[in-house]
Amino acid sequence: MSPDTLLRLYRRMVRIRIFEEKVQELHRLGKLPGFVHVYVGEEAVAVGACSVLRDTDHITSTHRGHGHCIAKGADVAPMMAELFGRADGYCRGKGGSMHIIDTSLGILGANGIVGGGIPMATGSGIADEVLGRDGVTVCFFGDGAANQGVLLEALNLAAIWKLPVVYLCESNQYMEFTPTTDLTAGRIFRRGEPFGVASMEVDGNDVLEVRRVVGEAVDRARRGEGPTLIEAITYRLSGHSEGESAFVSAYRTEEEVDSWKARDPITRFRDLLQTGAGISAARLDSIDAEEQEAVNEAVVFAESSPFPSPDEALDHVFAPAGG
Amino acid sequence: MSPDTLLRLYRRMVRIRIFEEKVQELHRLGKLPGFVHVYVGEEAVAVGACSVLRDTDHITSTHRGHGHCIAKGADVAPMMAELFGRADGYCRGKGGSMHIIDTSLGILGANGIVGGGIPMATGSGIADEVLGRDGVTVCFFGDGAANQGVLLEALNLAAIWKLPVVYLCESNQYMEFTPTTDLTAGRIFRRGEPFGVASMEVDGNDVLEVRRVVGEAVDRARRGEGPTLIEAITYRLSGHSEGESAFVSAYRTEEEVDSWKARDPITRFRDLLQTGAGISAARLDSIDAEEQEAVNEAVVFAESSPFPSPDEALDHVFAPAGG
Amino acid sequence: MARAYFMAAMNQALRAAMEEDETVIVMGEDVDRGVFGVTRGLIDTFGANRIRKTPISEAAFVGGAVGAAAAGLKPFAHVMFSSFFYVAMDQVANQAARLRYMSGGQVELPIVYFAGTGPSGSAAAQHSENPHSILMHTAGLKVVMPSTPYDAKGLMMAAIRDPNPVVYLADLRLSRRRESIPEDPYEIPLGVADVKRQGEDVTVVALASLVHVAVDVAGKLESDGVSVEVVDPRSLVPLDWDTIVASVRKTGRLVVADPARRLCGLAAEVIAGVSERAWDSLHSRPCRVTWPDIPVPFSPVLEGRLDVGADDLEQAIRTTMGSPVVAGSA
Amino acid sequence: MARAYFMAAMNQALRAAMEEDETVIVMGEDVDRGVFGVTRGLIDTFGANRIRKTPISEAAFVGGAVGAAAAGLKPFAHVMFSSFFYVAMDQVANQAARLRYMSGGQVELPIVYFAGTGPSGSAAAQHSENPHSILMHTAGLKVVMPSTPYDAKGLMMAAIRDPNPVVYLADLRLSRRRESIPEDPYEIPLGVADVKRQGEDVTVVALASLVHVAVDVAGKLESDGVSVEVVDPRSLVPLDWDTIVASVRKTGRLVVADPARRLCGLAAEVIAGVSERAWDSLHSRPCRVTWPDIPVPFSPVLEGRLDVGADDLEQAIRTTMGSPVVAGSA
Ligand SMILES: Cc1ncc(C[n+]2csc(CCOP(=O)(O)OP(=O)(O)O)c2C)c(N)n1
Ligand SMILES: Cc1ncc(C[n+]2csc(CCOP(=O)(O)OP(=O)(O)O)c2C)c(N)n1
Ligand SMILES: [Mg+2]
Ligand SMILES: [Mg+2]
Repeated sequence: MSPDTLLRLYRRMVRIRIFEEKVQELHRLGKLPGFVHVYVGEEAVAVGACSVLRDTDHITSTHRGHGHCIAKGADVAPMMAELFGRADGYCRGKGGSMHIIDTSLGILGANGIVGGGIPMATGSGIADEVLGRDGVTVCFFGDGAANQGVLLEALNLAAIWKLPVVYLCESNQYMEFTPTTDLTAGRIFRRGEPFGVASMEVDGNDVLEVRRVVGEAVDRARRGEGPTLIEAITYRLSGHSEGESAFVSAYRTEEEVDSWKARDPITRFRDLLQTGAGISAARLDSIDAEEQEAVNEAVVFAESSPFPSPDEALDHVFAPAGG
Repeated sequence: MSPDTLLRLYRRMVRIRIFEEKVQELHRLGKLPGFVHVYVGEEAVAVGACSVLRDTDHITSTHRGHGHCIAKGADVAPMMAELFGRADGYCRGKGGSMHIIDTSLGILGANGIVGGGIPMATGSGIADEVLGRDGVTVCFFGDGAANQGVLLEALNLAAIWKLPVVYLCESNQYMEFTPTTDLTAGRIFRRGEPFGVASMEVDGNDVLEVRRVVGEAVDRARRGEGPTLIEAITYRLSGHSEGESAFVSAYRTEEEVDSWKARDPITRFRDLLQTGAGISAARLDSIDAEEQEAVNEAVVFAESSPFPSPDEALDHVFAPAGG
Repeated sequence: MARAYFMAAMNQALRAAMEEDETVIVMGEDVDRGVFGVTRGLIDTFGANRIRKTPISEAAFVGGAVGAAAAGLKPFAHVMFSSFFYVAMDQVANQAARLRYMSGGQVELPIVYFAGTGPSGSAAAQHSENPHSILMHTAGLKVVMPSTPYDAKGLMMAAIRDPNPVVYLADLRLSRRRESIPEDPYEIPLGVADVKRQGEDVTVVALASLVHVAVDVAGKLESDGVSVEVVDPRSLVPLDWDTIVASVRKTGRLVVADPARRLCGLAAEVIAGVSERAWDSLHSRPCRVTWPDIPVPFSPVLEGRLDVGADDLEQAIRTTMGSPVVAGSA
Repeated sequence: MARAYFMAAMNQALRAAMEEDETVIVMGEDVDRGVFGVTRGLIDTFGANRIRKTPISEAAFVGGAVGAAAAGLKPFAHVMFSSFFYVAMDQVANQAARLRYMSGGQVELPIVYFAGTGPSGSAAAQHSENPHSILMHTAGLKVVMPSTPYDAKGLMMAAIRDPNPVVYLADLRLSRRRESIPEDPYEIPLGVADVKRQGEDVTVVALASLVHVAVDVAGKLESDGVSVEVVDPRSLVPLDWDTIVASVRKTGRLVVADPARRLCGLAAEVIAGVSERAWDSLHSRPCRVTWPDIPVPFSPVLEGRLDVGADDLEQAIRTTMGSPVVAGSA
């Protein structure tokens, strides 16, 4: 893999991390309205997966969607403005953290309904299939979402129609405040097997592994060989949502969190770049700094963006006919 | 197995067949309002399964529910009256063919929504589990219903809570006018495997095999060892719904139907009773005649039952509080 | 012009739309045959790539339509009976009806959700819903419910061409209606009501199969010297208040006939909306004739009790006409 | 008497109900902790057999409640946000709301479907629904939506004891409300409205958090010589028409304040229902103040535009009072 590619992966992961840490800070300062779920610790999944996609490929995302959007190429400035509810946000302030959408980049939307994006991704695959395009859709969903029935329906439909969709489960070990394994029978990736859907797990904290495994799935999909179900094993290093400690007591041990911190996907990859690819710390530091700068600028952009005018609430319910 | 048991199985299967053939005749005569789906050819599934259940055990049924109800002990007279929409029907004319219910026999209802009974059966299992009863619930559903997402949710819930529920898929090869395999990926019974749910298939035209396999599942459930998914392979010898030929052209070959007629579960069992258990044709004929008589009487009962008074439509929306 | 049944009229429009636009596809259960006839025969012309038989997985194909539309198709999703909307309600109400708005207008979702609707003769509680009021309340969905083959064809064309999710409800009580309609495709814009009968004394806003009941009752009352105007809204979102209000301004009296439950239904909306817009012209108490607030029962006798009949409507019109009770007279 | 927050009041009732009746169980996501606090702490007393944390499988546990109720339990199903009703709508509308009726009265379904509801501050389109009008239209569901901790506790007790499916909606805008309430369990019957403020000139029927807005506006208008009566229906099915109509008969004027979309909403129902029952006492045009017919937007500014505010309500009251336009005066 070329150093450029490696650095692109690194940069995207760092961008997500810095964006999310800024979001956490802003949330603590009371600057962000609504619910905010950050992606800290899971960066390798989105970045590895989206690194094999084209701009014309599609993704569907979740309530924890910032990482997916950034990985697919979204600009942090209108993202941040959206989180602030401003007019220059991706959705002009109508969507917020849980609903960031950029159709021009194939981002069909974060989604506040757990499992809500699964049929949508399947439909995007139908469009590619019907129109004879070689596009691929990656459907991100959580390990908690794997207990929503739409998964069965999607796997079956994608299997019989050989849809070019990669169902990518982010097994971050939790659904809200409950360990996923407490309420989830068996291994999630095996749920594809009865449908004859290629099914596998991958270390979700290893960006290159994710890239490789998703890459193979995407290639299969592009060749018309149908869907894949991939379970990426990772960990949500932060809470379920920002500010949760105000109303839930601790639900996991420090040791558990620490053990996963030791496997931080960014630290790991940074080490690899230095030791394995001979990239200097200074080079990586400068990327970090650039991304920090970009996120800082995004905040300035967001805070200087006006709120939408109240009556804009009435727009965009319907597209004008004949438009 | 005692001859009594064998004859009880035979009698129930015959009762269903005769009931259904009468229903078909009445439908042709224009005497039955609404949709009617008959169970001809699938009798061994319901009878084999319900033969291992107690009155206090529960079943949930489908739009094709007459067979399940009769197998669980429902009386053909109020069933027939219900099909006629009369006041002496099981549901006082409110439910009809698709909604026959007899809670005193644990029949939680036929169901017009494909897959609608799956969560309900799971809930009935929850009640047994919470209350510490050793009851079991058998959830009948079609091969078409196996593509409804509620199946995944139920399998997962039943697995993690070890619910005493047997999910019994009737693979009668069709969903309406479409062969199930055209739109169903893989084998249905395998869909239980990822959840660690005991999963198996059974010859659904062999009442003793169904009884054995469901019996084992029911015993496991009663012992607190959790759910089972069973796929019973059978065939819908009649159309999807009565009168369908008025609006759909033929969708299966005569050869196909004939090949399954050759495996008619009642003929097969009758042969077995004669050759294997030494029961005389005369004995079996007299059962046939008794059941024919009972069904004829059911029709007389139904036709002489009054229609409910129109204002009864307003009753039974809510149970009186403090009742 | 050629005579066409209600469902065949929609079939004609769907066929024409598929001919004019390659991105129109059909998804649903048994759509090759088509339980109601709306999709019948299309597979022979357009093939299995565009006429897609789905498994019984409503959430997947109703929600799939959203993703497909966002990615370039114009899906016609055949939901079969309108009761089945509930099975896929998340995908209708939380996704299809929301995505454009939540995106700040980035995306168009040209989807038609088609279903047969209403009691069709002892189909009972799970196959007889009329959920139009619920769908109207959802926001983000257009809702169409025609009363004639002519309107059905023109509205179907408009629904398919519309860049938004349109729920198209075909009243199953109209299946046997037949009339001469133009063979060429034509469009009736969404949001334009039709005065199905002119009158002077009382406005009856009637929906779908009740339009014909209203026209019949109007004919009968004519001989008693009561002149009834029948307004058929045809589309419910957008609702053509102008036409409704103009009629009430002319007649001064309002009866709403809605084949659906009462609480929070279309009939309540029309009464409230007319009160807001034309209070000063209401010469007597507006009335609604609807189902009682019960599930749809099976037995023909019970279903008949639920149905809005000609008698109910006549009674309501006579009440409205007969005793000109003026608001505030007590 | 002790001071209790809104959600804590419900928690008290749920605890008492679980103590008095062993068949009451709780199901839902994270109900050991309880996102809103209604189920918090119960697991310590009642254990994991009765406080059942479910996977994220709404259809399974909402529908599971139907089977569980039919088989002898009284499930309290914690649906979390009311937007999630759509995910399990088949199980609510086609099953829970129908089974007793379809069975001809054989079965009782003592279920409480609980959800936090309405905008709670930029939760956006998929976490801010107020679906009460949709649930009212469904038939077969009782619907409760209280405005105070006192009512919340008493109605919760009644909801759990009721032998029917009751949808219990807790307006999230009320989370921080606190008042002294009796510590012992008590019951407020479903279907009994409460006059939250007596007045002579105009009746405001207001729901949930808007009750307090209405009481505040009433206080303000008092000094202008306008005497406002505030009626809180508390339960929507059954709806206490007697109290509402008696109030309008007294005041002759009606404003309905509903925190929900307009088309086919509760406000339309109250206007239509009062028109039917008390037309002769309406001295001016009834008004409704509601959300516009849009999804709930994210940005505080936009959510504020959607909300019914004190100004909107005051304006509506003044309109109703100010220009006594008589029906039929045009
Ligand atoms: C249909 C639905 N049910 C419940 C919720 C509440 N909820 C939001 S996030 C969440 C947990 C999701 O877990 P998972 O899918 O593993 O995603 P993660 O948060 O771990 O990324 C829940 C229950 C929801 N938003 N939608
Ligand atoms: C949710 C839902 N979707 C569609 C239908 C229409 N429908 C009724 S029966 C049926 C086929 C069911 O097939 P299967 O589950 O195999 O049962 P079978 O009829 O073969 O016994 C369909 C599609 C329905 N009743 N409910
Ligand atoms: Mg998770
Ligand atoms: Mg079948």
